Amino acid sequence: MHFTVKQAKEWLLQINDHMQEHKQELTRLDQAIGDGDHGINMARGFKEVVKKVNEKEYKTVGDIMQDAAMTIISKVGGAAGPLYGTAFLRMSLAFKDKVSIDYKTFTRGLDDALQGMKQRGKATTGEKTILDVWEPVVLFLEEGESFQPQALADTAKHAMEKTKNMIATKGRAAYFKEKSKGHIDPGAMSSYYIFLAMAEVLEEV
Amino acid sequence: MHFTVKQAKEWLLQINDHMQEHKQELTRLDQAIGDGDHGINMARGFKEVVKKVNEKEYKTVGDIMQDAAMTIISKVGGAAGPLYGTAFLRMSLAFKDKVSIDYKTFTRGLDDALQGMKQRGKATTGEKTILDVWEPVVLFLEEGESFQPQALADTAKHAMEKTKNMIATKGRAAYFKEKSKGHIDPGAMSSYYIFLAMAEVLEEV
Amino acid sequence: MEYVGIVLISHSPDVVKGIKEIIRQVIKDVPVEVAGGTDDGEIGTSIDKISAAIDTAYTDKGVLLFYDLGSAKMNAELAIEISEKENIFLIEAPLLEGAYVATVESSIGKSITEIQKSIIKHFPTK
Amino acid sequence: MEYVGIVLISHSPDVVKGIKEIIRQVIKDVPVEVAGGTDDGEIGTSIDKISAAIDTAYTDKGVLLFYDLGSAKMNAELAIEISEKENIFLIEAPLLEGAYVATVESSIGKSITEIQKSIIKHFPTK
Ligand SMILES: Nc1ncnc2c1ncn2[C@@H]1O[C@H](COP(=O)(O)OP(=O)(O)O)[C@@H](O)[C@H]1O
Ligand SMILES: Nc1ncnc2c1ncn2[C@@H]1O[C@H](COP(=O)(O)OP(=O)(O)O)[C@@H](O)[C@H]1O
Ligand SMILES: [Mg+2]
Ligand SMILES: [Mg+2]
Ligand SMILES: [Mg+2]
Ligand SMILES: [Mg+2]
Repeated sequence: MHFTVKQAKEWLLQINDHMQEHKQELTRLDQAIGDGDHGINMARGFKEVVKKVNEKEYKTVGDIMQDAAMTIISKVGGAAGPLYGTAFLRMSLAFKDKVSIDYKTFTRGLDDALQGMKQRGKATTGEKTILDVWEPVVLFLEEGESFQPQALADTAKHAMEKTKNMIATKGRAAYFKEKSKGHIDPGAMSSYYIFLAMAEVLEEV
Repeated sequence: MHFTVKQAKEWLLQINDHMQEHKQELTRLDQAIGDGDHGINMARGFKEVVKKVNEKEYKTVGDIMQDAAMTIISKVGGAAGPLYGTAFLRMSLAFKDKVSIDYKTFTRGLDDALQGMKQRGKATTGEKTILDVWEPVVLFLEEGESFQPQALADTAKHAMEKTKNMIATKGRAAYFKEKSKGHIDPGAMSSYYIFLAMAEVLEEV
Repeated sequence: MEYVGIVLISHSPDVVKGIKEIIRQVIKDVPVEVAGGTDDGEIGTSIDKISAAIDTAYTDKGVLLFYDLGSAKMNAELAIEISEKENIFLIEAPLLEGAYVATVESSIGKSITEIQKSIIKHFPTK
Repeated sequence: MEYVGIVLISHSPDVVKGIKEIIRQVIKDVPVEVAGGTDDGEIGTSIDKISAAIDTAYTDKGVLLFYDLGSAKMNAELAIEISEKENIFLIEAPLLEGAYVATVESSIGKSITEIQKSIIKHFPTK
């Protein structure tokens, strides 16, 4: 099974559906330990991503990922904009000129995305961020040999839930120190939806 | 010769005349090494001082000085407001309940004013400020035994001119470092007019 | 619950209005009052505005003042001296960054001394 | 004469508008551009605004960027990477206080390296 432009586009559309549907939830999580705009940021940004990728025909996965990246960077805003933008930009480079991506290349692309976000945010795992979902997912992919959509979604869900008991040391939530404990990180939650969307697309293949 | 409510009031009126007349000049000096509002600040503040002291009859020098101080504090603004406000507040305390002030008490009041401004601005002489006029004037008074209006004005003028070659280390001008050299300090200039006004009032007695 | 109040002092009314909005996105309950510009809304500082902001932001837990540049400091110190209340302190920290940290810490119930310590740790110099 | 350009980045459009006014009272010649708030003028940051501000403030002597809080920094870094120009640096210093010092130093003809050094001396931490 391979990941093509068709899957890439469906992935983006599916992410957008989740962001629109869970906008309130993401906002509520960000209100608890941040500035309450994460749902708005993600919903606004991915709506624009969908608008953008629906306008054009893409030949390579790299191209569609690049348009997604640039739109995320300019339309999501906040911390999530540069972070997810960097992730998609790294994937677009890993998938450059590719029409169809195998499991290994896909996994490498996601690892590049993870490393890119680590650099961008000068953060590591355990700091109650996006990375606490991305790293377990990449590790899971690296351990496997073919797509396992359900296990992928479960891994992401479990990782997202584990951020609840972490103390934030990066981003807006870090200002709350110990008080950031007891709330799921909004970025971890949106990352979960990104991987849930991925699982749903891979499931259909 | 004694300094009474009449002299105090005339002093304030005379200061105001100088500030109105030299508003542009003070503003120009402050434009060179600051934010260009010193003339506006002083002219606005002393206009209000005159309005205030013209409204009331005063029994003691302390009372008229206190009204002047409070008006300067609330209407001059900038750095000059709290500094000159503190000066007049200290004088009002030194002259409290007094209807007529002799040379020694007067000198002590001016020294109190100087010390108050030093504390307020956490500055000392040689930093290209108001203090570089007040300290020489207070020293001059301390060396004498009776009012010498012309020599007082000369002392203030000479001191004011000496700020031209100083490098500012306090206030807005300090940001310009060495480039603050070559311009007379606006606060030193307004202080000169304050002492010129004093000399003019003492001359008439 | 009572919180340590915050006063923002700037030469510009827009600056403190904007900082308050940034803070209000995150913290709703802590008293945050502004004193920006002269009485006429020009660039400068007004001790009357500072005094009024202190009075409105005041709680039994005290008030912390943040300022931007030089003369705002002298006006703030004078306003504190004139005020008849206790527990009012001027903070030597960046206006925006310092006030943001202090308001978040106030919102989680810290005392004025705890916030002051934390600010010094975050911002060793202004 | 050419000066090092200054870009002010804040989550709030009012904040950078106000800081620019405070600076303009003192310094008229140095390019100072603002990038405040989201594209819709809400509280947040916009990389497009930052990129546009860099382009307008740009001179051969370079541009220094000042930001307020966390995510503004990431957006600024990304904007620098995307830009095709050289000599653009993000400064770790308080937004208002740092930008004020930098603009005054730019106005007296200092180079971008001299200003950076001076800022580090003034503000060892953000
Ligand atoms: N330095 C960082 N590294 C990784 N992730 C981060 C970092 N800073 C913030 N985040 C993530 O971004 C999320 C918040 O995004 P968002 O609300 O869009 O931005 P902002 O905090 O600027 O309002 C957080 O929940 C966290 O997961
Ligand atoms: N810390 C200080 N101590 C003594 N005098 C000072 C100090 N700071 C500034 N000044 C004086 O104040 C004058 C500027 O006053 P003004 O223009 O009214 O205030 P601002 O600098 O706030 O605009 C300077 O010329 C200087 O003489
Ligand atoms: Mg947020
Ligand atoms: Mg935000
Ligand atoms: Mg001035
Ligand atoms: Mg001023």
